[in-house]
Amino acid sequence: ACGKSSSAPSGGANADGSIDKFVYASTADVAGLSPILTNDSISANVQEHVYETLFNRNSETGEITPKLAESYENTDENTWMIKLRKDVKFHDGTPFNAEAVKYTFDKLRDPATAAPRASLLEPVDEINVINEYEIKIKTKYPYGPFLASLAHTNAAIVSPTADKKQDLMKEPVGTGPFKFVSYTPGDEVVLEANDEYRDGTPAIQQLVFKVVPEVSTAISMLQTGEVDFIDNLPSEQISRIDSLKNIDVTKKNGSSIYYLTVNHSIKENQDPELRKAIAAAIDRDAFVSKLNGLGVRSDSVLGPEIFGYEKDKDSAGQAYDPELAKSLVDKNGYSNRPIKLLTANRANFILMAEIVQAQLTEAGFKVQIETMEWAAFLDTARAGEYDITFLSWANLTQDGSEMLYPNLHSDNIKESNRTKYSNKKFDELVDASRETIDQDKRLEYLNQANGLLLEDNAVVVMYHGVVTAAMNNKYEGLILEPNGKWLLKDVKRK
Amino acid sequence: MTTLSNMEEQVTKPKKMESNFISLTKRLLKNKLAVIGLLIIIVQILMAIFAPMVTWHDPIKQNLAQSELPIFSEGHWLGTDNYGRDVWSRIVYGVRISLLVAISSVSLGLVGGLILGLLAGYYKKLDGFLMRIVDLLFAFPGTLLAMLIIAMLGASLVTVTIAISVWSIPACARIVRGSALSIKEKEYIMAMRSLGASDFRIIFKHILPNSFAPIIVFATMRMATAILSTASLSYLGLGAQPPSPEWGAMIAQGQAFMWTSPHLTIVPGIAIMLTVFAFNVVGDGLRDALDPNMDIH
Amino acid sequence: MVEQLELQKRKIILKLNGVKKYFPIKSGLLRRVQNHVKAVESVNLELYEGESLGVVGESGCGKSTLGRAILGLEPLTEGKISFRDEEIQDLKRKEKLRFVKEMQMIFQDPFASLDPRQRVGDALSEVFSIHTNMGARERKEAVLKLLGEVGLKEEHYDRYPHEFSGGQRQRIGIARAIALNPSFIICDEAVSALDVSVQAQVLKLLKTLQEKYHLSYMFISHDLGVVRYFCNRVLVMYLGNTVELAEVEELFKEPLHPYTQALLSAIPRPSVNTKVQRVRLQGDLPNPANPPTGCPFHTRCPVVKDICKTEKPQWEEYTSGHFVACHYAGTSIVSGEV
Amino acid sequence: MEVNNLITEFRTADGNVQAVRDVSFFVKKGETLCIVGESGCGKSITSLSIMGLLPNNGIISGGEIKYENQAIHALNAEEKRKLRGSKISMIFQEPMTALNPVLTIGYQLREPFMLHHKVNKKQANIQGIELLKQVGIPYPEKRMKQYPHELSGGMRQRVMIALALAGNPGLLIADEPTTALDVTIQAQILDLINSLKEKLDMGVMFITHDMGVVAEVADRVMVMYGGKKIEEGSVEEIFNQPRHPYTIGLLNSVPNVDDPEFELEPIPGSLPSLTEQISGCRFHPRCQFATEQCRITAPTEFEIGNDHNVSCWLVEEEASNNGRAIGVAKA
Amino acid sequence: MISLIARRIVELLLLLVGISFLVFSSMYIAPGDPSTMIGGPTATESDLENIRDNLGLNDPFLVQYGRYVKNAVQGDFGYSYQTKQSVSEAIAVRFPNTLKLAIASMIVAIIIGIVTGLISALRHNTWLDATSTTFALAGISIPNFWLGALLILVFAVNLQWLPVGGMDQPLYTWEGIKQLILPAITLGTGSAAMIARMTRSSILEVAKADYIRTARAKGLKEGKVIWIHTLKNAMIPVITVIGLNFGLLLGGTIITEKVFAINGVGRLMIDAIAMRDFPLVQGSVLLVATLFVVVNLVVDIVYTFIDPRINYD
Ligand SMILES: Nc1ncnc2c1ncn2[C@@H]1O[C@H](COP(=O)(O)OP(=O)(O)OP(=O)(O)O)[C@@H](O)[C@H]1O
Ligand SMILES: Nc1ncnc2c1ncn2[C@@H]1O[C@H](COP(=O)(O)OP(=O)(O)OP(=O)(O)O)[C@@H](O)[C@H]1O
Ligand SMILES: [Mg+2]
Ligand SMILES: [Mg+2]
Repeated sequence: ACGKSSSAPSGGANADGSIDKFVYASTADVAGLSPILTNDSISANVQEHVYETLFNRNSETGEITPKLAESYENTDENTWMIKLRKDVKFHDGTPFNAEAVKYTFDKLRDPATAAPRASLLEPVDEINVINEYEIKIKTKYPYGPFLASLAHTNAAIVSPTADKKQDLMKEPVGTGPFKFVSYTPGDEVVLEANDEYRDGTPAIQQLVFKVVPEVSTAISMLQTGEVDFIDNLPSEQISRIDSLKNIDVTKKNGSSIYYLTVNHSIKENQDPELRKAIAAAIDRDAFVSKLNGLGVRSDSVLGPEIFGYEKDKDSAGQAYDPELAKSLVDKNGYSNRPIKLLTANRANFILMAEIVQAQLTEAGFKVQIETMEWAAFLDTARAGEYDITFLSWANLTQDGSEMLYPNLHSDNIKESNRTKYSNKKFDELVDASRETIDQDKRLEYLNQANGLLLEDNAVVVMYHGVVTAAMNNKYEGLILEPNGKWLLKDVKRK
Repeated sequence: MTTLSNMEEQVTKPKKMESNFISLTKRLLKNKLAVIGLLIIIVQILMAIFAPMVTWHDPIKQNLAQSELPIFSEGHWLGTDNYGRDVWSRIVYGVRISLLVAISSVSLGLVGGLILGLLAGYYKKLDGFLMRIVDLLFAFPGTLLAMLIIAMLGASLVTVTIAISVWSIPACARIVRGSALSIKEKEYIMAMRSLGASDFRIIFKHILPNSFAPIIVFATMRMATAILSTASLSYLGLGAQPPSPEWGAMIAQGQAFMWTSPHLTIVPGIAIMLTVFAFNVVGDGLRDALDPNMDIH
Repeated sequence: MVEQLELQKRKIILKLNGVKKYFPIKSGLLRRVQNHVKAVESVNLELYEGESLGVVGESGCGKSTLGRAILGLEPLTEGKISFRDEEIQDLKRKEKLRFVKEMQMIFQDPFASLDPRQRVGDALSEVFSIHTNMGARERKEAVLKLLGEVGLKEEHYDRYPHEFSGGQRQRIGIARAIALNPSFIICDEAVSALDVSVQAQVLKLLKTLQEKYHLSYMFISHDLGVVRYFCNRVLVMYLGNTVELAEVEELFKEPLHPYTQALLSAIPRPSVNTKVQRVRLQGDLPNPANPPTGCPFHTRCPVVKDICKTEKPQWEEYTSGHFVACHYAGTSIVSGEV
Repeated sequence: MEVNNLITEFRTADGNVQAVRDVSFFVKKGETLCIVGESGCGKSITSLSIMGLLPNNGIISGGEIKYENQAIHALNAEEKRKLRGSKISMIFQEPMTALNPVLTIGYQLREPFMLHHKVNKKQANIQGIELLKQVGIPYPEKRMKQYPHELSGGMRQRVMIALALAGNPGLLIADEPTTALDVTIQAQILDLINSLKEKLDMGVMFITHDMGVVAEVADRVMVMYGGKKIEEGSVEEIFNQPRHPYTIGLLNSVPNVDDPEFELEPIPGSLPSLTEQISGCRFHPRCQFATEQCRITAPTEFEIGNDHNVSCWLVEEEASNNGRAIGVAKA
Repeated sequence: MISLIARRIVELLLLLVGISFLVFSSMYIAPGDPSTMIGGPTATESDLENIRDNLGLNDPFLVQYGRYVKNAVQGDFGYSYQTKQSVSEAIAVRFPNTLKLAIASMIVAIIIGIVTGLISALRHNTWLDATSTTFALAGISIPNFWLGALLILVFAVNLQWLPVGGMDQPLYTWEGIKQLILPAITLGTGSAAMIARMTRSSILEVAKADYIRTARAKGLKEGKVIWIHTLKNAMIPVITVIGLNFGLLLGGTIITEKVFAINGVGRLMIDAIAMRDFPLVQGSVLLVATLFVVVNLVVDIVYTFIDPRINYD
């Protein structure tokens, strides 16, 4: 950690608006710097700046636009012809071309790689290089959200030469606006501006991703100027951050969702009245008000920022009705059954758990909270060892299928479908939404599936996330996407 | 000056019957700090027992509309937390948790430590082996040991109790072993052996009661450590489960509001400190009171 | 008195045969046994019924260890101990209980030999609960009787040891030792820690009890005056070895071993009239872990000869009933003559 | 050295107790005064009072202590300190604990030389080695570099004596210096103290409870009981004509090595504690000859000739009649 | 001495085997599969199976443990599941920070502890003694996570005298030292209090010893009696406490590193446990245990310098 070249405080700025050093603080360390081998948002933050994907979702419109790609074409339902940009070079000087794309995707798909997000390209059958700047991808079946998948950070293109030569987990080489400088595990990743970036050199000369595990500490550092930028502001501290004079806060409706689910594999939970009672007992409005503006209230499983959302679903779920809940509890004797409310021990999950536990108790349920570390929680939930729990989904691709299929489709009951929900009709709708590439049809299928879930009270949506960031007000130009991703390449001094 | 104190004893004529306990108490009460500590503990025990009578709110009952009330608010003299729960009630009910976890973990640890320590101290053959186990537990940083146990058994106060008791074992075992070793060499143990007493009788009727002084001091001090550890683990999210009003968990939750509602951190912090302080000073006082060298002064 | 002793001589109560006790010294990397403290070296001894055998010698010469070894409190390294013709050294605890009743011990430190947390009455009645199946009432009666026997009162039953004076505590120790009607008692410095006035009281008591119950004593002491007063025969030890054994009169009149002579001449006499000729030993007791070769005493012996340095003298009966282990037994250390 | 009407008190939980009650005596150069008495009778406290080293809770509440006619009990702490080691030295009972375990013999021995003779370290070393030779320690150069635990008990006691002698004191107080030692070693040490006394012409105040040792070393003897002096006289007087019933009892309690026919005659009862209130003579509860007078008033000191003083009503008459025997000799 | 060190090394090796077995088995039993952490929430069962095979997590327990020990003996402590970095490297990066923190806190603790202890012993039974005793007791009673938060609030945020956190400046700069101050106080307070108490009682105890009376009887000045005759003896138990506290302190770094954003082994450990990153947990626990043993060995060696009676051969 010691011996870093510069010991000057961050935020030094030059006359031309360029910034010597810009520090971002995250609560955890990156898992690694290779998009192929990681799948966590913190690593993604760094990778977003070093690598680029073929496509990109526009942060304002939600539309998917080419990035490293120039254009694409579906010659048939299963075939994607993608043309690539010709003016791109990797940081190591090697050219970006179709070979690089094929190399990256093949590596991602190869079981020997054991890539955590290999499933992104699961429908891919074959990849062929047509010429230097054109590539053909064949899927096994028509795959609707394919472009969204290609816009996913983990589908970013790596330099094949570098990958063969070095460990990208430690020394990444991509095409992005920043070049890798150094990585001190547990402490920081340092990047520098890529002078040859096609859109011009970013103003930030040196970009530091620093680990500050305690959010409070990070906020204090933001206040004292030791840190320039943080994201994912905790709702409890938002008022404090708002009150800091040197800080600008950016908020934007996001694509993430937080919802309560019963364990559908348990017999007692298959009782629709139970689920109705639970849904009726939870006062989501009161809860969302606790988020201090960092949550969007909607019953809809597919949130406002997600492809597949229709406004009418906002209040299509069971409304808060404590009397109804109580009467159902009394009627069916739910109070006799102890309910285990499993939750991860992260602040926002605990907040949900505490409030929901209190409200369910109010309605007459007997609820015990059990918190777990994230890893244990994911495993326990996957194994179905809970009665009710909270789940979340960041939905980086912002596509409805990408939410409904992994989380609620019966194909995935043993895996990512931790709700254990299984409904034939729902499955069919989701399958249909995935297997067509006609976006209007897809919208319709998704909306129906969404309605089905609400009717069934399969899950109770607590809130849809609001993405947040706080930056020193000396700077401007932050790009913040609804899925929580952000880009600093345009940040400059005011 | 030990020789002098021995002489003192030697010339002591049959005194008026005064049980060890009473004279111990007398000596303890001469120590001002210990008296303060004792008072704090008594008040806390009373608070724990009569919790429903000294509070006016359910400690886990939420009132989202009245959250984060400051100190000395109407109806909530210590204010309310993020969920609108009454801080005073939570502090009072928190005493129950702290004392319960501390007492049960220390007792469990004592049982383990006593068994290990007595066996190791009395049986030379077992000593090496048992003490290696103790060393092993010692070399583990306490928090880490607790974290591993919690990783295995899941976070809950029961697990915390187990973890803290395991963590108490090595220190207790060493103390007990030390005193068993020295008592074993006392002539009265030799005397019992020459009378044909069984090992069992010697260990439990003679060595154990005579190790009592260091054990009681240890136990009191350990109560302090246990309360602190429970709080630390809960602070790390590994202990008490919400919505239980555990002090460490309260601090952890309150920390997010350190700038807007500092009382949410400070009040439970002071509660922990006072309690731990009380047990420490009482333990200190006990040690002095039990120390025969203090007799003369 | 002498006649009486002759009679009893036939009744041997305890016999030691080559009794050895070594304590291992562990050291080095693997805590291997590197050496031994040779606390007691091949002791051969017979003890008669009704007699008091004094054991004297410098600190650390193995007196206590010998006593403990006899009671089986320390496992023997080698040798045999028979009590009334039965070998007892290898018995298990259960089998041994029978002999425990017969052999008892009184300890040096009256403050350390009673459990400070046990009432005196309980301490005494515990003896009965180990060895008999008397009921609580019976036990209490027996204890009260015992207290009377050693000159304590009934009201002492409920007191703790710290409420007694040293002499009184030693009486309790004695009561405990005689509780089971033993025939043999080892007194390990039983009066050394007491003030002289009290010491005299306790010695008297021990004598009375001996006559009453026909006890044999092994009386370990470093006070030769007390030994002379109290014992019939005296065993002198040096560095774990027995060096001389004789009737008390004989030993004091005609000590054969140079060490015994030196010991006797070193005692301060509580009288200003008799001035004896003094011979001072030079140097200290050698380390028992690393004893000298040959005669253990040769390093300090004023009349040492070459043979003493290489050859260990035998334990021999010099005159009837007078044993000694010295190549030149009888040499006077004052004149250097035999 | 002269002590007059010394009273030393302790503040304790049970109030003030007097450990030394109105004791007077003197020690001349070149003579040995033995103080005998049983445990707890105030021997050590008397000597510590002289040294000015009483425990924190002890104070001299009466009387005076004079050294070479200078009152030393009233000196301030600094002056007292200067006196210690140079004029009056002390040897303690436990050679095992009286030496600092973490400092070498040499270091501890050099200190008093450097302090009292103002010599440098090298000279102190030479003098120390010289002194060790004098007290009969073989290989003194080697010993200087050793630590106390490497020496036997007898050796340590010799080192203690050397320490005490380093400042050339006029008075040496030896508080039971041989109790912890074996007889053969004890004999060596007693010889040493005796010879040094003669050689250096010191006064020696020798504290013991062993009558044998008294007979061996004393010129004069002072017997204490319960914090009071009860008898004082030359060693022959005390052994041959003891007058106080306690002194007699004490002598009759010690078995005689040389006399096989000797019968013990214990003193009944046990020592009283300091706090116990006893009216009159403190010995009267254990005394067979106690009279009404003994129970009520404490006896004063009577001189019965030959510098032989006794505090007992039984000798009152004799003291006045000078010569009439009282019937308390051996029964 | 050499035999002591050799013996300790043998003991240490046994201890490490024992500890690694304990850690290994507890991590094995603990719910939470490392593959889930690597795979992320969307991983399919076949993704996970792939990852597990890759890491050898499907082998029986003893095979896994045996493999670990075999590699560890050859100096290979494996690779982090998460970052694929070698464990020794991961630790090597963080260890200097933890060491800096631990040593700085120990220095704080020793200085404050011994000075207060000394003062209260010398001014025994005065108000000064009472005050410092009370402070010492309070020091032991403060939860350090709380103390840390308060210190940040006061000195870093409100007064802005010292930085909030981090430990990335070189130690020889003023900045680097400033970064150490708050964490060292937070971590060192408890130990300082314990050392103070031990110093006080040990000095008082030694002051009663016979040899102190001897020193006075020699006529030594009071200063010499205290500084030379008392202190050296009194330090023996204090050193034991320092050694033991070092162990506690290593445990304490876990929380302190978290609060002050210090990239150290303590934080590595919690993160690794939470992430079920077994090789990292193993490696860091073994390191801490080794450190503990080494510190105690050093303490034992220091004894031989202070107390000539101690001889380990
Ligand atoms: N448990 C033991 N382990 C090792 N050595 C021992 C043990 N007990 C006694 N010794 C050694 O054996 C030797 C004889 O000891 P013992 O106690 O029998 O001597 P003693 O003659 O009774 O001495 P004292 O007169 O001091 O009581 C001593 O050197 C002692 O250090
Ligand atoms: N610090 C103290 N506080 C109270 N009482 C004390 C203190 N020191 C000594 N005494 C008491 O003073 C009395 C005299 O003690 P002292 O040490 O002079 O006896 P002693 O004659 O030297 O006995 P021994 O022969 O055992 O050494 C004893 O009864 C003792 O209990
Ligand atoms: Mg002995
Ligand atoms: Mg004394």
